[in-house]
Amino acid sequence: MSKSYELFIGPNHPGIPGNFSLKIELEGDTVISAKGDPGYLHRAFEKAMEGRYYIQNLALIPRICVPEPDINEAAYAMAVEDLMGVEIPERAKYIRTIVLELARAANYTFWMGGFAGTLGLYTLAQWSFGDRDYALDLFAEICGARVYHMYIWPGGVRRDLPPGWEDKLLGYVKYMKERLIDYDNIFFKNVMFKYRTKGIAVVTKEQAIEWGATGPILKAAGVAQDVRKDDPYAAYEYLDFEIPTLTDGDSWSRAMIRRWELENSLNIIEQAVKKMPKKGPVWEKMPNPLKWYVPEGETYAKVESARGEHGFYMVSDGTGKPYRVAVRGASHTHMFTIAEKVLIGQRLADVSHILVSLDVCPPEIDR
Amino acid sequence: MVKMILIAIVAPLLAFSIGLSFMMIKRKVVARIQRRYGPTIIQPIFDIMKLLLKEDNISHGVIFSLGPIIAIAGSILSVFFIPIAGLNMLTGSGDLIALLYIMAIGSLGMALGAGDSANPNASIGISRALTLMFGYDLPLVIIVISVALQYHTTDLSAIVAAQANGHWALWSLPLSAIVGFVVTYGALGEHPFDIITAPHEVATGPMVEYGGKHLGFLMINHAFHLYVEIALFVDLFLGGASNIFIFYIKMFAVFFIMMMFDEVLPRFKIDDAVRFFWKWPTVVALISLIIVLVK
Amino acid sequence: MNILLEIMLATPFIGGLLAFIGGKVHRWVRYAVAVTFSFLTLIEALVYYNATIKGVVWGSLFGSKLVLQTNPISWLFLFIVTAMSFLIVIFSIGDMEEDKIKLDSYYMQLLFVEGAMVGIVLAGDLITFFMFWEIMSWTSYFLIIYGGKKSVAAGYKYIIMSIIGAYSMFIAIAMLYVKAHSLVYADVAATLAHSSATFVVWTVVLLGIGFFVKAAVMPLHTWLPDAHSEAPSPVSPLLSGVLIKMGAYGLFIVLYGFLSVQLAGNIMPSVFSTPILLYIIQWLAALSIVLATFLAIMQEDAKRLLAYSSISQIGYVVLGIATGTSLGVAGGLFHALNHAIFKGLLFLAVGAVIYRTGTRNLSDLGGLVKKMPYTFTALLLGIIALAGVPPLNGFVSKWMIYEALLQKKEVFLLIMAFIGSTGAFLYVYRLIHSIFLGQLPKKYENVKDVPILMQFPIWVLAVLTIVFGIFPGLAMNVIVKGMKLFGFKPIAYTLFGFPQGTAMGALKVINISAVLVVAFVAAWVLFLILSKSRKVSQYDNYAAGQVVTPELKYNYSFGFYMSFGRVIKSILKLGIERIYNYWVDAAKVFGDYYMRRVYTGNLETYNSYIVIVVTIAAVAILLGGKLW
Amino acid sequence: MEKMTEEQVKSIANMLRKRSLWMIHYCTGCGAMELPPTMTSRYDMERFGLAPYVTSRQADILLITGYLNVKTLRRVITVYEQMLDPKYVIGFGSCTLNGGVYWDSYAVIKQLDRYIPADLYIAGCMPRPEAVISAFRHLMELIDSGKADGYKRYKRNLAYYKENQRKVLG
Amino acid sequence: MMDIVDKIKGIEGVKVTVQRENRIFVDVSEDKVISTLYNMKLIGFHQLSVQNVIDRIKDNKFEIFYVLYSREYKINAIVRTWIDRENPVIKTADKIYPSAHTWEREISEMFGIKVDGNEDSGKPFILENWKDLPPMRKDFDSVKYSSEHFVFRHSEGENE
Repeated sequence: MSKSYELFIGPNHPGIPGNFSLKIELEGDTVISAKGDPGYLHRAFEKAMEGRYYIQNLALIPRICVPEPDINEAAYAMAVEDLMGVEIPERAKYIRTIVLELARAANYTFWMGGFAGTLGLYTLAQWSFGDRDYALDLFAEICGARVYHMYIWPGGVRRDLPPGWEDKLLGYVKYMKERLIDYDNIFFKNVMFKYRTKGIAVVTKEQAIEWGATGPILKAAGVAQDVRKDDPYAAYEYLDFEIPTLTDGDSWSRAMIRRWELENSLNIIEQAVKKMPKKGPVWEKMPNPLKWYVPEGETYAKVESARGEHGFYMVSDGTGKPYRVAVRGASHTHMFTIAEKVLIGQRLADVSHILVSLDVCPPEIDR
Repeated sequence: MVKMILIAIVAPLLAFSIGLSFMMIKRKVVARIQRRYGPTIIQPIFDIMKLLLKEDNISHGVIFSLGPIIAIAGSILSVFFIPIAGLNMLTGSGDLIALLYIMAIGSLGMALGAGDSANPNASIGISRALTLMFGYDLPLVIIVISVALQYHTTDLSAIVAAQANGHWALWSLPLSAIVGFVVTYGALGEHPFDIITAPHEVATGPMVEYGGKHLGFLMINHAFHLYVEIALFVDLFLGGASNIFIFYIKMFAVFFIMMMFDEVLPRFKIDDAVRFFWKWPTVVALISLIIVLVK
Repeated sequence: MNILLEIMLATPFIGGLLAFIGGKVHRWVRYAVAVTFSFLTLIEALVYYNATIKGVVWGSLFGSKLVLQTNPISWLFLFIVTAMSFLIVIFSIGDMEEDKIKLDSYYMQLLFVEGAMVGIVLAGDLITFFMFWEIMSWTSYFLIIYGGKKSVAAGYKYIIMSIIGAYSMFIAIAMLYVKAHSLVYADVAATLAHSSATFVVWTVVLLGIGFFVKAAVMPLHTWLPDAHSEAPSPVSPLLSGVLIKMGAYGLFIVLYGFLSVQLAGNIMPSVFSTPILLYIIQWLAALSIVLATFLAIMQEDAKRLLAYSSISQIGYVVLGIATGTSLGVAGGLFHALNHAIFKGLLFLAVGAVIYRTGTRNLSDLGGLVKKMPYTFTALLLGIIALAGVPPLNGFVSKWMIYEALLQKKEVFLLIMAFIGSTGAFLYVYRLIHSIFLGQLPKKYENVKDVPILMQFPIWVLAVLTIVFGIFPGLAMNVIVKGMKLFGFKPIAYTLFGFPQGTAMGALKVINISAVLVVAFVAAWVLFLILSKSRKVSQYDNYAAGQVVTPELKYNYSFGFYMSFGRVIKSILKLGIERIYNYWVDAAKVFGDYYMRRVYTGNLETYNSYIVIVVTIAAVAILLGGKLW
Repeated sequence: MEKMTEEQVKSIANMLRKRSLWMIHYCTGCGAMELPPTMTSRYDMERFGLAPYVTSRQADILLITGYLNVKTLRRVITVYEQMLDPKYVIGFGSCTLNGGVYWDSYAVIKQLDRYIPADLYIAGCMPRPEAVISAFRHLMELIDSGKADGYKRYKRNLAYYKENQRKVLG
Repeated sequence: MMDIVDKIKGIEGVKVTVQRENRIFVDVSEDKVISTLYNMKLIGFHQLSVQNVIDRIKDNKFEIFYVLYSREYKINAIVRTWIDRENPVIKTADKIYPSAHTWEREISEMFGIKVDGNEDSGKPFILENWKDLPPMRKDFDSVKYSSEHFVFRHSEGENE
């Protein structure tokens, strides 16, 4: 007697965030096992990077993670700087902070829409995707591209901010803060939202630590771990911000953490713009690209992405090409160690919003 | 006789065009709520025509193809039992109680067709649809009984006639009217009750394997369905109408209010939806029923 | 003509004995005899269409005459009994295979049950009634235990409950005998009319318990789900379609043959202008409807699902009969006929599926529509009728019951009746979906439709669902005429429905079906004009981009309404069954020794028991009369 | 005369088709990132009658949003073959044209139109929403003039495509 | 910082190098790696950030590294070990760090390293129908593979 049946969530399914497949086995409407099936976005980044010069890899790395590419650039730049022993200029640090936070804010805005979409509220999805576009406009102004910026380089940033950009940025921050009130009214204060997400897919503090969760999952479980605080990079050590935490560890807490992180990012941008030195170099000069040899060594550089700790393990053998680059994406752990366990016992109706609340980003897993 | 045949042809067309106009307006209004420009107003016509004109169609079996046909036949049948603007086409052949079951023919056909598509997504969708129907049927039945007792008849045209000159059931049975409004949401599968087709959960549920002309038929059926549900509400609580324009205006008013709530609510889980229907709408409807009984 | 009544009563018994003897010669002799005699009984029954015959005395016992009679109401049930039995005998030939089960006395039992039920319906006094009632109980018990090991346990439950019911009836009959010294219906009625309210209530309640056990009205239903599901495929429709109707028939006789609404109204208070006794019966029926519906929704076994559905549907019959108004009682009686038709159809169709696949587990089946299209179509008609969707027969009778309740303003009962009907959508769809729709399991790829011998009865019943759906007047002819004899005001009806004034609204099923057909044809023509569709296999299916293979478990069937189950969890936990099971277990321990000896599984010995039991019953009546 | 009317019917059908193009909801690559903005309030492609739809049976356009690795290609072909005629394929981004930055990757195919027929390519990495919309407009023109016949080509040259697919998928 | 280094030095058979503030390399031999990881977790390194492999083809070795993190001390410790390139086998660490399970699946697929105790090792994970050398090994030539298996677009109108 076959009690269970199997369903594929993805790759061609709206309930999956990206090109990824989740095979779930259900009994009635309850999930009894979930197996992730990655590899639909596998492009062999790590292999490709071994075959390219450091300068060429700049074009490759943002494509590792699509919704928030700047973290890759930052981690890559930091790893190279670490190996070469380069200290970047003060202004570049602030610009990096601003860019990273802007990307984070854009990512959370995007996430919000996706999350509301899985719960059936398409209005917020429409609003927030539209609002995210204004952040992309700002990126387009500093580097010419909306999605893949290639702006943060080893040694600083590619070029100085265009004149008047800070004002536009502050305008965006102000606009987003106003919009956040609308978002709250339609979604975060919505009774139905609480009804659907409270107590769903709980990751307790102990579980989160044991399973190696980072980012919003850990914060929602009550642990204030954040690379920006613990191991400050860019200009975070000069800035004043708090790490929000909640204790429930359920889907609702994770959503609220992200909503507060969005507000946090906007505040950090405001501060950074205020504190940033108005003049100064933004790029420590690097060698000629073809003679750009990085000293032999191994290092691990990490940044805080919207999903958690994002790191590059870089090995150099003293030539112009990296010997080995290993990428650590937060989703890797979140999907296979956490989501597969958390989904068991949940309802089919909740599967897609749990996946989005854990913020699984497939390109980061597949690379 | 000629008049009968004429009515028999005109009534479904009229119902279809009213339903279609609601579909058109809805897409535009929803777009505006979502801060978008929205499609051209006649976009649903393009969609339906395109689907009907697909060169290739697939079928999983006879029942799969019959599903949408039975759905449309059932919907057309129920159109005849709803008096519109003084036309009482077949209201003498079946009353309100019969209508409740006639309206189920289409759902049953749809359910059979979707079941034959051999896809668990479709099966889950149907399971949800039937469960939801069970959910909203309880308050629906109670308000139907209250209206029938209020006017001492189950004949819809008599109910409409009794509400002439502004003596709407909305005024005499306000609580039932509110419940009826909520139930209409459930019956139409609007947010927050769009559990049946929820794309993120079951990939459009029953429609998962339907494409081409089958899907076109389902869209046509949706137009009829919109019409039937809202027209029933108007006939029960807003006193029907003496001519088609007033009838349309009343229907539009109901639909417009529905759209306003539609786009700001996430959807229920199916068992929560049933619990919801069996809690407040049922209690309120019962209070209204007891008031009628005592009166 | 009068002698025919006795011949008709004897026909099935004779047929049964002949079938038993003939079976020793050759099995085809057995089949021929069984078919011939059941057909003869049917023909004899048809002779009495709308006839009224009073008081054919065929013997006497303890100074009370033993009387046979018939009237249109009896005829209605006679028709149900004989027609269904005939069809079931035919189905049995196809279904019951010699090599699987010993069939020595199967047909004898079958025809004995038929004979017993004919006797019940034709009985004109309570002794005859009770005698045949007991024969029915015991012979049907033997039929149930044909279904294998599990069915023996189900049989225990059934027979224990039946004995309880029989004792209760027996006490009531004894009381009446002491009071009236004659148990002919007319005398009983006359006695009750001059008795005290307490006596009347006690009599009715005690008789009612016996009928309620048979009719499986909650809370006396617990034997039914086991017995109906474990019985062999052809026996289930007999039990569900016909046997439980005997309870309804008995109830009708007691309530309107012995009592009447006026009389009951005189001796007891009324609620919603209904005598309180009837009102309580209505509530029990309504509870049966709702709870059994909930339970049916949660079943994973096709026959159990149908068994619970039977409890729910018999609830409508009892609810209708207990309304006390012409429309309601007519609706209840009509529903008895309709239920026999569609439930018989459903059980036979499911039996056909079991015959081909060997399982009745819903989650093991699926996709059989491509393999068994005829059975599918018949079952589809059956579920539409059961769900009460126009234009099939279940709709009309339910409609009458609703309207009757609405007229009496019994709104809470009406709501419960409605809920049961909507819930029926859930379980009937579950039934058809899990068996015929969805993915076809690989092991059933070579399944064929059942042989003609099994399809014939199914299709006769399928046609009847349409006939009585579109022409309810056919049944109304009998029912209204019969109800006049019991003092009901005749209701106005036409061949196609009910005109304005009978109920709170009008009904004309022919118009509904005609428009439906026209609309269907119109939609179909449009469908055919458009470009043709290409048939694809069930594995060429949307699976989020992945490929569906036969190994993939891609069929949603188990726990079809699991989410709904969460909503009604608290209701299901009420656990009437648990209390019963406790008592049944206790009884089992107590009677185990005895049972082992008696129910050896050897049918030859069983046959003698029937006679013994009848004798014991007779002696008991004698003793009871003296002791009283 | 009869042929004439048939052609007229076809042109009317094409006119209707181009006004209602449903795009399958399948994010095959990173180009899917620019689709949400295109779909939603800022660029709102529903203006042109384009809407995302869920399953392969319902949709008309298959958008290959960027690089296709071999594992995805298998699914894409399944999805493409499940879609109903007429169906259109748009190659989105340079990766579908020639592999883009993944020219040396062992996992990514280099030319989309060897495996399924593409009606249109959008160059760039990644193309901006404006480019996407303009591509859709262009596709509409192609449909109107009857030039978007990828699905016919696929049927005509099925052996060619199947051979190529077999070589890669093994 | 230094007290934690001392603590780690207390584990049997480790060689500790401090690279810079908050980065420590802990080198152990192949057979000690699981016990070292266990002790590291006891010390407070609760999180495995990444586990992966470097193909040191010149030394004919695979270098396996585990990046650990301790929130308490805010230190990243990198445990490294070396195994032979021929018939490479490692022991699983997923009993100590559950997230190692997935990393090991990836390692076993991309480098062809067998992981003892991990039931998913050797099963296809990211790749499908892969018949060549494990692709992340240095001796696997990606350019050659892709030019053999895929057709590049050279000029216009080459289709059909």
